[in-house]
Amino acid sequence: MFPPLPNPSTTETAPRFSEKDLIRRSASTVPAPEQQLTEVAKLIDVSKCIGCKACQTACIEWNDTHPEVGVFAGAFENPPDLTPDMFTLMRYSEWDNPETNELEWLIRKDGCMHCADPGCLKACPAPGAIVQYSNGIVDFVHENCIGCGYCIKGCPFNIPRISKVDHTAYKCTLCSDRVAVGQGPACAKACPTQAIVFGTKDEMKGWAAKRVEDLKSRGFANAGLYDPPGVGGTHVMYVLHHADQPELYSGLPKEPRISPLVEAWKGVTKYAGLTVLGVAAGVGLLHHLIMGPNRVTEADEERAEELTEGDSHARR
Amino acid sequence: MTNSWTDIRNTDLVVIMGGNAAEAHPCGFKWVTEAKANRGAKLIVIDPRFTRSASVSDLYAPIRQGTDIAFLLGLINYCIQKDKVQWDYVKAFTNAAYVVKQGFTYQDGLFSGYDEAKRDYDKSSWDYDIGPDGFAVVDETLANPRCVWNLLKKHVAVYTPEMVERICGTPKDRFLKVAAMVAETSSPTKAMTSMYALGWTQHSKGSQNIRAMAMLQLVLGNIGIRGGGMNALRGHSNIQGLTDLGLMSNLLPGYLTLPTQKEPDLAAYMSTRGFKPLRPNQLSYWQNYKKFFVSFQKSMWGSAATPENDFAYDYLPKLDLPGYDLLRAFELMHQGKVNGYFCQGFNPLQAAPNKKKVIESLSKLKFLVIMDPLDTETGRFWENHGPYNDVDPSQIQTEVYQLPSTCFAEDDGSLVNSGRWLQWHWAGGTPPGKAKRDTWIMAQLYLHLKELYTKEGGAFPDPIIKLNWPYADPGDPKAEELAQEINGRALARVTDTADPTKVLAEAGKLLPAFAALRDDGSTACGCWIYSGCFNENGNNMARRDTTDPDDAGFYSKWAFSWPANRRILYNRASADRTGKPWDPSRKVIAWDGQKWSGYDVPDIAPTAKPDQVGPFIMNPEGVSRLFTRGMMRDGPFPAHYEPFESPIVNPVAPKVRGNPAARVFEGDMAQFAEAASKEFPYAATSYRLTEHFHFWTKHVIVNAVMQPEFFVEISEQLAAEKGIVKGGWVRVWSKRGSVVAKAMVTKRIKPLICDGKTIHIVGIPLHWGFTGAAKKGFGPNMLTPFVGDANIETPEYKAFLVNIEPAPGPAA
Amino acid sequence: MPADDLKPNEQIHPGKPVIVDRYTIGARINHWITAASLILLALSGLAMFHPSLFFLSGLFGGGQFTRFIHPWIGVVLFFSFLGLFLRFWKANLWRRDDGTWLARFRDVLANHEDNVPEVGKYNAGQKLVFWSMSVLIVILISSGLVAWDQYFSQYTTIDQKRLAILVHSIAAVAIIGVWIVHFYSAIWVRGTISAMTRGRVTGGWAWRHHRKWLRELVTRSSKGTGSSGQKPAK
Amino acid sequence: MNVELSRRAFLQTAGAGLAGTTLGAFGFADIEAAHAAAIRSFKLANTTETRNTCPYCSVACGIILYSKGDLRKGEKADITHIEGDTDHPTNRGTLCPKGSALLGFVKSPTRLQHPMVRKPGSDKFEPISWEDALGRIARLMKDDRDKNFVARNNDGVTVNRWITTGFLAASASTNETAFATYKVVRSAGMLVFDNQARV
Repeated sequence: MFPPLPNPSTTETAPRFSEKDLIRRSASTVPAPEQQLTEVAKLIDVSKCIGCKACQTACIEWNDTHPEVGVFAGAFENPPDLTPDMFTLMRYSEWDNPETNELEWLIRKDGCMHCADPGCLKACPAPGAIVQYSNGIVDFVHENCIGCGYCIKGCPFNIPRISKVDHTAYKCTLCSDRVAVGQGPACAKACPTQAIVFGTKDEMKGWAAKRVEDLKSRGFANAGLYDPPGVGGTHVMYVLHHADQPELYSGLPKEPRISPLVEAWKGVTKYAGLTVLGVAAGVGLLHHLIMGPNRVTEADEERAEELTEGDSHARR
Repeated sequence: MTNSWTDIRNTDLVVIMGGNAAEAHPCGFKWVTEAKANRGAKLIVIDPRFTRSASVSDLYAPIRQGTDIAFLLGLINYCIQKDKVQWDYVKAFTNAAYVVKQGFTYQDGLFSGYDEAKRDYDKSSWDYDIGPDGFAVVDETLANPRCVWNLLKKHVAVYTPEMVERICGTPKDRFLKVAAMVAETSSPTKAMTSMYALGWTQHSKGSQNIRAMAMLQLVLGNIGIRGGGMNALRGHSNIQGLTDLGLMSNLLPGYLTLPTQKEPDLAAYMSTRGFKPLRPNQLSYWQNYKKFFVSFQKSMWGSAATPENDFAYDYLPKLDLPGYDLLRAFELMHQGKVNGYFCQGFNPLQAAPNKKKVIESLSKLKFLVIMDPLDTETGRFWENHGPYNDVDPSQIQTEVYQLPSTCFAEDDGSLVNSGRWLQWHWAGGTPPGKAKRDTWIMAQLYLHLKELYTKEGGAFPDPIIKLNWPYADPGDPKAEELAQEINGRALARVTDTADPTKVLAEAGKLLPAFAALRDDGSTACGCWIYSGCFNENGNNMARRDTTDPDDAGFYSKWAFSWPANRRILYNRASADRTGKPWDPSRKVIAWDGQKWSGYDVPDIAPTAKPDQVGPFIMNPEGVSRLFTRGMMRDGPFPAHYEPFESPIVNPVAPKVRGNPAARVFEGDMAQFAEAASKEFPYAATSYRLTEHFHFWTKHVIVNAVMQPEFFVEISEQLAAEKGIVKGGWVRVWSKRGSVVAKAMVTKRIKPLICDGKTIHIVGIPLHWGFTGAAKKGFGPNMLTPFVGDANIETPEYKAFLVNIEPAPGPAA
Repeated sequence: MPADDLKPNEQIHPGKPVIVDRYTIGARINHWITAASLILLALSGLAMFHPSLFFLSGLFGGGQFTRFIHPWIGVVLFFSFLGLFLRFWKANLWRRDDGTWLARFRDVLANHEDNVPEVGKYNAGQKLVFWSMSVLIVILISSGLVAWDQYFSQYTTIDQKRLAILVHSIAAVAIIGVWIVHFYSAIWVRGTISAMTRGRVTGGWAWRHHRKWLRELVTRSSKGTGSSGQKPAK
Repeated sequence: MNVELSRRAFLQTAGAGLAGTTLGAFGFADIEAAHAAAIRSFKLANTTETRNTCPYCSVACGIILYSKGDLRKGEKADITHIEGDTDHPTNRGTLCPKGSALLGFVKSPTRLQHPMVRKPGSDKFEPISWEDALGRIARLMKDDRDKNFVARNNDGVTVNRWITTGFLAASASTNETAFATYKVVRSAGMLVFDNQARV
């Protein structure tokens, strides 16, 4: 058994990381932190997951969110999608494996992947609304958030959601408040089968390797770890029985990366745009300096008077 | 559970059948995933639905609900045919070699002695040959054709893989895969654990479902060992405790039974209970029955229970019927024979079968008292909630009291988990409003009643007035006081029977364990099997030491496990006839030549010689029973019976309908659909979902979010046939009622071919009602039949017939 | 035929200098609403476009309000510009001379307008500004709606939104560029701003920059096709 | 448990490398600032812990109740959070979707707060005091018992039973409640007595 997360302490504890440990801050720069924290990660072993939704209810309870009671819409996903009040969601997919002719019920816990190269942060226009700590946690800072929804467009996993109440973006914080006092995320603490475990990223990779070995021994030849390099790796990783086909798991992207559209928008457009505008203004200024204004001359006025007078005389 | 949740880590093979552990007991199921991850254990799930348990299984086999016995006897037949039997275990620890009386027969689905009019058996032929020495006749060679083993072999022979497929709809190749994996555990070094719950109990032959698996486990030698056992997952947090404490019509605490009216005095009562051994040297622990009974009477009536009045024997009510269970209670209510009814944390309007009958029954009461932390449907049965509770309040004359009680977070006390651990908990919050602890409510009620009887007299006031009520504040007994009363106290000095100089307990002191109980009135004990839970060492239920030598999974210093802090029942059977563990890596206890010792408290006397005293000390034989004599109402062996509402006629006994010994009330038979009914062609089953707990969590907003609304599950094939769409509304109806629900169309339910016929399954989860935070909804109990198991009257919720069609939404 | 270029309100008031009515009060209000919207949109948009300009959100009382108000201003701009469009689209139709004008744009830049064909109410540059604005505003409002999460998030996929916001950004840069041209031209060509402030220009300005328009006005008034009931000012 | 101790130590280093270095320099104001900036302040700080077990299924997971106020000090206690108890051998701190939402049970809007009575034919509940409710119920019980108690059966055997009033006991009440209930119900001679084990 993976060592369980300890019980929380009720004595006031200083947080173990803070502003000083930021390695990225949206729409702004941060000084390089004095030291690199050990990277943490959450490992979700899909092959152990029983789809019980304990992670969802623990998440609601810990984060004091208030999702609405909805309706049954023909599927087990409830709420039907991530919401500003539901940071994580079990997604269920029934798949007839054509090789074995066995039904497989592939259940995946969806939520923020805490990418090493976070698209949300890259897209965010509000300074300090999205931050990344050197331990890998990508967090939203609500008082800086302007609610533009650019993070949604930036995210390769379609995770953040904008609240209709306070118009700021919400997503999994990896329970930064718990991790800051030496705890693990509420979902990992709750997960009945330890399908979710939490520790350092290296340790998670090691644990995943063992799980992959077990799965291979049970006939899942393509079992593997999902830690997509396209986003620089993630701090939430999956063990998949069919790592060659992640899209089977309710559309987990096979090779996620920040969309080229977003890269274009936040890369070349951003700089080229300002350049174009600057050049336009500069050219105007230059033109004015060289050519000077285009003034109406006395002669022009006289010509106009001649033209109109002739006409008015005629009328009179 | 014979074992504990933490012991499941020691298994090699988990069979989940008649339950859905991943979904209903997720945190216990952890130990299955641990066994899989660490030991390479395999998981087999056998269920009509591809459940969440199945989603992480190594092998899933579909089965038609209500056909488990055919499947299990098929497995026993396979093991016998393939000689996959742990012979040493079977010969030493079961009654395989016992010779059965002439006259016992089984033919056409019926055992000898059947009386069709009474729907009951004369069980006199279901017994052993008793020799002139008073002991049962045994043929160790198993040559006698009338020995249990040979009778069993003959009895299960019909359940071939082909017959299993015909009855259960499980494809033969898949059944054989299961059988091969199960049979492997007949090795002394392999263990299989059976995890089951209401999927087995809620049938008209529920007890026999469980017996069939228990027999298989005995054949494989998997009882009493680490990683083995029969593990009833149980439903609610203290259903084990409430049953242990005898809160049933026919029980006294500790599985003692209430007297019947055929037993006018204590001597008559005891004559059928203190079983004498059926084999030499056996303990036959029930010989101590009188000690338990007298100590219980002393705890009830204290000094009013004397040898002269048979220890207040007459203060106990005497039964005229086998029992007044839930179903009979509602039947009597329906007949207008019950005037008052109390529901303490129980919501029968939702939980009992045939809701229409339940509403009619409650409407006939003069008064109904609800004690509950939550606003239950039962408390509001008189209130109109449109189609969900279509009643006219003005026509209902029942006076209803709704008394707010505290919940777990607001009281101290102990609960018993399925592994028989008594765990203490502490109050952490102030009750809301004027809510009161149940102990306060019961004490106040008692004091009011006592006062009325003291003042006014009335019908036989003695047992009320003289009830032992020794609490510091009689109006508010403390949990510790009650726990000590349950544990028991010496009323006079108790000494060791073998060595009178050794004092076990001084007068007034708490008893160390049930071994100190006496039948002369010198001890009082509320529930003998719990004795030791709160003794002079303190509150053992509150122990929190997590040491577990060698990671064996016992946690013997955590809380208290009944009986005598034993963690694995029948643990003597983990060692062979000489006392050596069958599998040294799975040692529980071992005989060192002088005594038994090991990780657990031995199930037999520590000095009982291994070759003499059998491991099953509660049985007079000292061994376990493949043939159960007259202990069960419906046969000494399980046999396949169809549910009362069945989509096919019983292939092995076409003339028998349902379980022939199950009780059916007059009028209810007419409310069952006929076998292979055209009007109700689909096999329905009801069940729980992991997001909810019974009818409670619909009051919890977060859980209501997780599964907000009532739905039914059907296969893609049935949906296509009926034009039902995912998320669309359907009407489902049985011969007893009709519900409207949304449809879940899924690959996880597939049609089965049984007896050449395609059987579609309709799954109906049960969590919705008309109070709470979730959407209002009907439950399956609008549809379920009013019939229970032949032995314990658990209603047949798991197998009945319905029809289904697309429909507009509910009218309201 | 030149009639398209002329509006009934465009009157010539003889005198020294000659005064020519160019824009009605309605057109001017319409223009300035559009102008204000465009500037506010540019400022709020730029705040959300590039981190170095995020401080601009301070003008709107912070990022949240900037995010909230930007699309609404966009709606105002769209309808406001629609008004301008309906007023001016005919006068901005492309004519053969416009090509020639463009071909001799060097002369225009060099303030040698005598070398280009006589210009009607709008020259080719103004027409290009007009049509660029029109096209860009349509692009901006439609891509803006796709990106307006508060009300329209459920109608499009995220990829569509990504494309929309990229298009929106590029179009916004373009429209600001066009605006710079427009704005600079108004400063560079002295005497232009009064057209949009007071609604009138001097005859000399008209002669110099929109001679054809002036001639047509003169012709029209000589034929008495002007707003006959109106008394010429002073 | 040793594993957990080492785990705890491990997390301390893993959670942040700066514990030993800059932690000492942290003033209270710094902590506040860090929290205000991004990380929510830890909501269990300065709460009271109470050990309990989950009331739902019979796995009986260990849980910890966190409250503002301490009952043991005679204070009012308001439970603010519930989570799994890692020390518990069975659940090791984990909880299922029901257990993880237990706070919602304690705080359910449909929890009963006040004794109520619904009179015959009425379409509503009305508040009643505990004293009145208990007095009335005891009276109803006694009247029914006195009227329908069977002291002897037709054969003259003493049977002392009362079968016109029944009692359904719970499935999640404590053993202590169960025993108190047993004593009251059985001493009155009731036979129509069952619990939820069957369903």
